[in-house]
Amino acid sequence: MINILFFARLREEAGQESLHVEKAGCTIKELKEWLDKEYRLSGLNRTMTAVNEEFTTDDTKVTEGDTIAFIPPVSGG
Amino acid sequence: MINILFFARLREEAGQESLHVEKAGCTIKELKEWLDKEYRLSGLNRTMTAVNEEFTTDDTKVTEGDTIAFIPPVSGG
Amino acid sequence: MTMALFEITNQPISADDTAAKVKRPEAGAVVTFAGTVREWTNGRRTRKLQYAAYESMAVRQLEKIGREVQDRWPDTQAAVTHRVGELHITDTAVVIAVSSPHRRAAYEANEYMIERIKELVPIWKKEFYEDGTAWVGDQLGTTAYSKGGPKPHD
Amino acid sequence: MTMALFEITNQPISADDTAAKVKRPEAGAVVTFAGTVREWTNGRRTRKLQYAAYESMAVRQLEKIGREVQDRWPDTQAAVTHRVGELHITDTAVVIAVSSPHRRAAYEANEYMIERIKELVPIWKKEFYEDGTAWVGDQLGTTAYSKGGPKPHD
Repeated sequence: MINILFFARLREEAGQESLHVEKAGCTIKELKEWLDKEYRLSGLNRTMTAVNEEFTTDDTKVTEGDTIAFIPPVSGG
Repeated sequence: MINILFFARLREEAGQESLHVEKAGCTIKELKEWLDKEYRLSGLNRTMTAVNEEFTTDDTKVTEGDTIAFIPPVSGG
Repeated sequence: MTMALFEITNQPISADDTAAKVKRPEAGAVVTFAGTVREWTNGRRTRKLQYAAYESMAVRQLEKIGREVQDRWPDTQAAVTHRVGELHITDTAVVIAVSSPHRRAAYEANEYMIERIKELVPIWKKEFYEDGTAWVGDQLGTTAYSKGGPKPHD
Repeated sequence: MTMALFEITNQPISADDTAAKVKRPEAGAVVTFAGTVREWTNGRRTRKLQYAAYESMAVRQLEKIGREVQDRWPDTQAAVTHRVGELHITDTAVVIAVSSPHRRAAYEANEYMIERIKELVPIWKKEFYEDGTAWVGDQLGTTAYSKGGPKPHD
């Protein structure tokens, strides 16, 4: 199981804060494609991704127990 | 009569905050020379001078009723 | 407010409180930046804002920016408090405080931090206009990241 | 504290109080500078400080610097509070607050103001060291003015 977190616009689109899914072994890219198909989440190509609170790239493979967060363009400050 | 104000080190050297003297018509330069002689104030050549709260130069003539302040190098902030 | 140098809070924040965390006998200068809620942006009126954060990661990123600052300006000490939740016009959303023996470094490090925060820290602002809402920075066609936003593993 | 934008006081001063005077709906940024009493300067330990001012002229000069800032950065609003009297280590001697719609101008104007204050405003600092006292800037041989200090009628 992996834990997926949504924020900002993505959270509103997904209608939920998080998902627990059996997707260990996927790359971030595959995960994005799957979310696009299953949840019709738009603009995932424009989000950064963090694995366990560190930014990472699309070719990273996710591991059992990881927390994956999709980070839309930030606007703090 | 003119009003002369001393600050910081000059105030300590003069032993007073202000002087009222009959010196209208003098230039600032003459005033400094006179103070140097009469009050043994050191370093007047290193002070700025303000007349009525505006910085001015040594060749300015003081007028009856003016307030002359000797401004040692400032160190606020 | 806690004594943590980097924190996210849903309470009102103060420049003095954040500055107090970095004051020290060696410092002669404390520069603070307060980001406040502006009423007008590009001719559009904001009624209020909602700030949301990925809180644990945001604190981690702020700490990382703090380490960058210590590397670049070794004598400085920095603290950041970012508020989340509903904010109104003139409310303070973020305070950055940097102390330093001499002022130049405090100004420089402070400005560096706000730039980095706007790039790297997972906090989002939702604008409530008179005629709609928008998550700032996330409009199609104005993708911040395509213009060289944060790089992974930065 | 009064509501005057430029003031000299013998009471403790606060970044928040001075910043409050310049907050406004058009401003998205408030940069404050706090000058604090440092314990060590050039290897010499300060026990305490005494600040003295030619108060009426100091306020006038601060107002003049405020007008310079409005000329150079028209969208900014500035306020300065300078404390006089006896101050101890880490006490705040001066707070400069500048608000602006966008942050760059607030940083620039703020730094400009502290430079100008150090040149032009008749305020003096007396250091009380462990082994003596000195009016800062007025030591023979280290004349600030010979190195291009304030010019008359500036």
